Amino acid sequence: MRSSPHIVFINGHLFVCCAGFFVQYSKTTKTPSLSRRVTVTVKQPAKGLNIRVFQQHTGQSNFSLDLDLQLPNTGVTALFGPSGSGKTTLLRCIAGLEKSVKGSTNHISLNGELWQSHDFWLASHKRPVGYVFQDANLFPHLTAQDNLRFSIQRADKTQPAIHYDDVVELLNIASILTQYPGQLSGGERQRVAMARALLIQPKILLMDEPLAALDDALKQDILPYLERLCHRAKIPILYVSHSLDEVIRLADYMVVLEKGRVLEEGNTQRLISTLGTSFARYQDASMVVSGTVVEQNTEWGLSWLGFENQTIAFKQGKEAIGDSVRLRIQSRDISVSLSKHEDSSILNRLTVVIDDMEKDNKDPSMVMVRLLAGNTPLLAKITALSAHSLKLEKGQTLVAQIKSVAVLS
Amino acid sequence: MRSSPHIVFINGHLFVCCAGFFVQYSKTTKTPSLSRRVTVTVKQPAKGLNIRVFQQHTGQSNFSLDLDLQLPNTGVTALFGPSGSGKTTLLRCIAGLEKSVKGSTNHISLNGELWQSHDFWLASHKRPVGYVFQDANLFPHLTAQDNLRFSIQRADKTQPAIHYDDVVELLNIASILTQYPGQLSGGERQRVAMARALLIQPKILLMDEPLAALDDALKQDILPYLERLCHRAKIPILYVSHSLDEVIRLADYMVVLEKGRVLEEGNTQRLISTLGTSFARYQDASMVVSGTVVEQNTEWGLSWLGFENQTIAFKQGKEAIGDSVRLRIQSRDISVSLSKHEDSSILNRLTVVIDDMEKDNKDPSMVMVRLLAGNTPLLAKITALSAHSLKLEKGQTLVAQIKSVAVLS
Amino acid sequence: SNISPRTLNLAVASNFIIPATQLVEAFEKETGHKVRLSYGSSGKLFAQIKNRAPYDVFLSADLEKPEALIEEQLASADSLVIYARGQLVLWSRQAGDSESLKESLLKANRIAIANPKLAPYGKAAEETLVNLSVWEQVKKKLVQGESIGQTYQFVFSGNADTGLVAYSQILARPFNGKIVNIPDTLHDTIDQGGVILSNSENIELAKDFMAFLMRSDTQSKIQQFGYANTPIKPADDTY
Amino acid sequence: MQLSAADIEAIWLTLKLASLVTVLLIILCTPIAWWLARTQSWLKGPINAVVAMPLVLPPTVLGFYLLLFLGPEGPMGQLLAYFNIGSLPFSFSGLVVASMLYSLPFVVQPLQNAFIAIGERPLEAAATLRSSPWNRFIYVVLPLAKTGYISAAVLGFAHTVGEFGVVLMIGGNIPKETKVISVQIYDHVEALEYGQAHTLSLLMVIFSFVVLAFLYSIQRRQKRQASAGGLL
Amino acid sequence: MQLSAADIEAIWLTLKLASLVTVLLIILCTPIAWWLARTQSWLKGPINAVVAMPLVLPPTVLGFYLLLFLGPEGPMGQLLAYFNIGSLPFSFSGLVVASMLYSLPFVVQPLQNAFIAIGERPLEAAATLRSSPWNRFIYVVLPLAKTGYISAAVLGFAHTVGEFGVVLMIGGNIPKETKVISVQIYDHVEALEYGQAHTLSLLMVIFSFVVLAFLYSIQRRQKRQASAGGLL
Ligand SMILES: Nc1ncnc2c1ncn2[C@@H]1O[C@H](COP(=O)(O)OP(=O)(O)OP(=O)(O)O)[C@@H](O)[C@H]1O
Ligand SMILES: Nc1ncnc2c1ncn2[C@@H]1O[C@H](COP(=O)(O)OP(=O)(O)OP(=O)(O)O)[C@@H](O)[C@H]1O
Ligand code: MOO
Ligand SMILES: [Mg+2]
Ligand SMILES: [Mg+2]
Repeated sequence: MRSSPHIVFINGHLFVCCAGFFVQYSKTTKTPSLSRRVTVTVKQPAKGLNIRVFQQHTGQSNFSLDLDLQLPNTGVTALFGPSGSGKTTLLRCIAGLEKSVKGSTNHISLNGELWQSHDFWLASHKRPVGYVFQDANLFPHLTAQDNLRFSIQRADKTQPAIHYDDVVELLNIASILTQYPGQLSGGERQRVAMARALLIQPKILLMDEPLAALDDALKQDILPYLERLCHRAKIPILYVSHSLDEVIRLADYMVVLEKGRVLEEGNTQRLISTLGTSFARYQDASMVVSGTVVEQNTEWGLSWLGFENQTIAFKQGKEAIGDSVRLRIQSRDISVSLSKHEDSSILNRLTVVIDDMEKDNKDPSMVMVRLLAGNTPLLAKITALSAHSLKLEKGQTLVAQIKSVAVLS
Repeated sequence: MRSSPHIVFINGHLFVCCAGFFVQYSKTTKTPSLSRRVTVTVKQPAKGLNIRVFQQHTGQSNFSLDLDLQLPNTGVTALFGPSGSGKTTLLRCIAGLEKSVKGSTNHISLNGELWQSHDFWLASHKRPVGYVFQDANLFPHLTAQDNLRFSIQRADKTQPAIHYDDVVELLNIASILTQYPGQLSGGERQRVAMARALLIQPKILLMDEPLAALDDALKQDILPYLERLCHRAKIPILYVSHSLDEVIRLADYMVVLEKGRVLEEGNTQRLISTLGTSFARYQDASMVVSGTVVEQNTEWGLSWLGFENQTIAFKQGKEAIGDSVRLRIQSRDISVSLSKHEDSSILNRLTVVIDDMEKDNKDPSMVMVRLLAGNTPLLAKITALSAHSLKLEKGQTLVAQIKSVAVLS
Repeated sequence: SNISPRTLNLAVASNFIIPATQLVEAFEKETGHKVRLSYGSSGKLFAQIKNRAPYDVFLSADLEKPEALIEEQLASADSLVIYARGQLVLWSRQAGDSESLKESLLKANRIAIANPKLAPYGKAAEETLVNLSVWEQVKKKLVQGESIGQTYQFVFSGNADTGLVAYSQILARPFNGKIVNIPDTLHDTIDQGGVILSNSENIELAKDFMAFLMRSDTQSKIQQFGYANTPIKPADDTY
Repeated sequence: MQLSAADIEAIWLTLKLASLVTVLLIILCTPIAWWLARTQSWLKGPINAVVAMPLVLPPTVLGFYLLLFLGPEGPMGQLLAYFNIGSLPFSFSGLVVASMLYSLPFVVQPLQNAFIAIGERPLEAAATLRSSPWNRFIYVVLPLAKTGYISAAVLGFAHTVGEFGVVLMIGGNIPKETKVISVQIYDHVEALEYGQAHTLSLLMVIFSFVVLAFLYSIQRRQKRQASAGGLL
Repeated sequence: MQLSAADIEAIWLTLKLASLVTVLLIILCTPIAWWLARTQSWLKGPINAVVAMPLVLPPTVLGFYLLLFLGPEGPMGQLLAYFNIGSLPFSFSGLVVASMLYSLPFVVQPLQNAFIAIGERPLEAAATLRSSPWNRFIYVVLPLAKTGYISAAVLGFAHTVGEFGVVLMIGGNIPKETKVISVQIYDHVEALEYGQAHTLSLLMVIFSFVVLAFLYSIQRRQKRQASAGGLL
């Protein structure tokens, strides 16, 4: 893969957040990238979250977690993988809730601060994590309010970046604060748990499917807040999710686990855009286009993103002209045509070149077409029949019609 | 609303399932329908699940559940609503897990069999329900296997429609059967809980967000099975879900709760297609097109559905020519153009007439356009700018371009 | 006396509780000193004394235990006195007037005695039954109290219709039924011995108390509580 | 170490008494503890206190009152006589009744706490799986309350073995009938037969240790499962 | 109902003893019970059995051995003498030690079961909220084990109040020092002063009833919350 501008840009974006080099080591994809590649040894913990664990549960289970990860120290890192793949176990290791297996050369450090090595163990309560448990795990003897108070009283007062009122309002829990956990609904419990984890003012947030019990509307409210919060507070988030949509939306970096091993790992965009990765099984591959806002029209509620001499219209938000914006475009939303059709309701018609085409193994009726708009890659999922009848081939110039677009940040 | 053919068709479909009249009473939408409308009184329990409950929790909470529902006795009925709206409480009432509030005229019956009235109470264990709890709620002292065995030993042997091996295979739990619940991951627990509820051979299945903890791929496997299972066993399912997608996919009938009251209720299609309903807040409105398979092409992996003299291509499945099929088409997947473009990758181009247009209150950049392909309504979500520049207006004939299509059954 | 008041610690066998409290009151009035009374079964008190319980004087229910203490040099030999001699009676709750002792015993449904192993009254009761040649007949009807106090309770509560109890007990409370005196000839005397303990820090006061105890006016008071005449000193040949 | 025939009789009697009392108490206390664990009634506090009452009186005194209560002139004694049931004092049955009364709180308490700890959730799951209240109790409550039952059995058994004041009073120290080992040891001590007392005590301690260590090893195995399979 | 000065002294002494013993036992048994609840060590079974040992010996006999052990010729007595610590038998301190030993199992058991019932989950939540092990114990374990603590306190208190054999043996029935109310009642009964015995017994029963009913009403309030706020 070339060191194409969009990657530069994404990394550039990451550089800004990190205020330092983003150390990245991808075992599986082996893609060189602009970021300084460091082969990390145990003795030399790098910036970000360094994890090397080997973990086995006692008892029947023949599951073992065995991985070596260097995760960015900013933004959201998604942990993705099927049920039982070890996501929760990994979070527990990081939080110091799983005991080390004897003789293992486990190593965990955050920003050079050692938490765990073969001869060192920082107790759970000394690790500055905020942990949202998969099952909320509120204190049953305390009301929701007192659960939060428990956290506030023990919070790191030196960096109070997260404010009580904000959190309560955002998570919409003001009316249930007097209730005991047993009197709360599943989603209410999860929201209180999230508030509790935030109010400890953590240096890293570990979230185990915090939104799974919430409805879409609430998710839509909470997700952007979480993003902003962590961005502002400069705390990285490790986010377990089953929803690829959520992952794409939230995560800059992602790790795919399967049976306790890392299946893929890397920048979310790059991972998802790589044809033939494990994501073939998930419907909605998508790509990110980065650029600056070049035009706005308040009457129609639209903004236009300019990138590589083309523009894409998207729903106007808070961005202003000149702002950098990232847009997510799902492969299912892109259709191609040989000519531009002015009489269609599809506003976005980009001139693109076919970079690659691949059949979907699982679904022979579809092909994934990799398009380049300048240097920006896009993925289009179209029927094999269309690809055939339009006689698509590599290098061909086409019009990509983009129906809808999601703004990422 | 006219008693348009598609409604007839859908109701027809329901008639087939019910082997009787589908009694339906919609408080909020007040849409007359072809189905016989019955104003149900307490003394006269109808076919299907009849519920009238008033329920208050003891203690601080000022939440109360107050509703009167007549639900179909076949197919999937979705309970939809924001966190804390009373979905779990309703399921618990049906299962007999919540005590009646004194003096209330509660009434619950299934297919004429009385479960609860002001002077009668059928104990929980005598109600033939299968209950999947929101938090799995496995017996902690039993292995996964023994949890299932607990259920099998108490199952209704007169209608053993659900087979152990099928369930275990489908839910992919064979490898974890020897483990205790405390040794299972969140998703594994939920799957065992589902198996347990199925193996009791229930007459109605109550499922409280059973798939929330599962990844997409697993959901894709489990959902169709559930559908088929319940269809075959002729047991109705009451299904709590936060995901509109899941609801649309699964549910024939849906009930939207808010703050313990029924906000909307009715046939899923009709509810969702009604412009301006509470679904404005949810992104993905969609419609169903029913018809028969008229053509198949195995080379391209496509089938064509014929309805009202038009065809729609969709991914080939197990259906054969002549089969009745329902397709779901999301509003975001439909674009409109003034003419047919043969050089586009979009295969489906239907001739339609604009029936109605409505601005989206929440998103002024978009309009929802209601199209009629013959008598079949479709929803297209397009930018207001496009609607303006194409000078769309009611009654106009257009081409609806449909990018992708999901097969429902 | 002008000496500052001191406290004398008395260890007293349970059966002597009633007289002890009254005697002590008199002694305190007379001397201006204080007396602290500790009760217990003789066996318990013995075990405690062996482990240096802070008692000055031990008033046992028998003679063996004081003698054993002397042997182990835990008590002074020359202080040994028999301060009281117990009297055994038959208490029958529903006996007719004319019945003899033997008849009453044979007619009884249940006979309460003190445990012969533990209490001297029990031992005396056993000897009586043997000497009356009814032992074999009544053996099955016996219930044993740990102390003479418990024996009394068995009869008092009506659970035993007959019992061999202390005469002092009969005098202490109003009672139902009939009392028959058991002649001394049917059993060994129930001699209750007292000693001054070696590790006493109040030897002088203890001696004063022993003298007081054996004074004839005190002794006659003791008799009023239901005890028999006692010799001033045990016979020298007891050891 | 020579045991007299009387000693052996006493041992045998003690085992019989303690086992019987433990079994009966477990059966009797289960509904009491269950009621106490679940009820919302205001009677709960008072009844809980009543259950603990036998504890606060010295055993011999309790025995005395029991004698009065069960005796031919006592209310219970007259009731029993009315129904022609043999009198309880000075009989093995009397010992059983008295021991049960005295050990009651030690059995009720652990059971009650165990029942409380189970909570409603597993019972609800069982109810939706066609498990009747009785069936739920057998297959869900009992296994989940295993730790509590073991505690209850241990405390009840041990306490009955060592119990003595009440037994002495109500039993009347009749060989083969009511002379249990605790009374036997007591007699040895009181009679200054310290050697025999030591022997018997040692035997009793060793025996009890073995019994209890066995009971606890069951509990330990159970605990491992419970912690692993802890309520979600 | 007239109470003698001696009765009042005994009552006072009993309250002092029972309260002190209960408090000390709760403190002492907390780490023991915690260890027993959490350890995986093979020592667990045996130590659990050892804790219950004081139960199986008749109280007087236990007192007798304590007397031997703590007495001037006993190992502990000699040790104490070596360090110039006053001897324990026949003193209030001795009573405290003996009562603690005898009531130990009644305090350890409920605590241990309560700790087991808490499980790991709330502790894990607290650990991720910067709560140190000690802090967790205070703010999470203690409140969650409240029911267990109340049971422990009730059993410990009541048992110490009624406890008698050990006290009589080790205490020596010395007024104001070791003559507690149970001994006093016993003395009244032995002295055939049944009227006084009845009065004192009644008083004791009423008083204990009030104390226990109060303790349980706390437990009841607590229970309501717990059941409502039960672990998810
Ligand atoms: N305490 C335990 N003892 C034994 N095996 C365990 C234990 N906890 C988890 N496991 C096993 O380890 C594996 C990984 O579990 P983990 O909870 O990390 O999965 P997960 O990725 O979080 O899954 P999910 O998405 O379903 O929550 C599972 O197969 C599970 O059965
Ligand atoms: N035991 C209880 N006591 C008091 N209030 C309760 C109790 N259980 C639930 N509630 C309240 O009742 C309301 C409805 O709860 P319910 O669990 O039915 O919601 P839900 O729709 O299932 O929500 P979710 O999607 O978050 O699971 C909530 O506001 C909750 O706080
Ligand atoms: O006071 Mo005694 O030694 O029981 O007769
Ligand atoms: Mg998990
Ligand atoms: Mg719910």
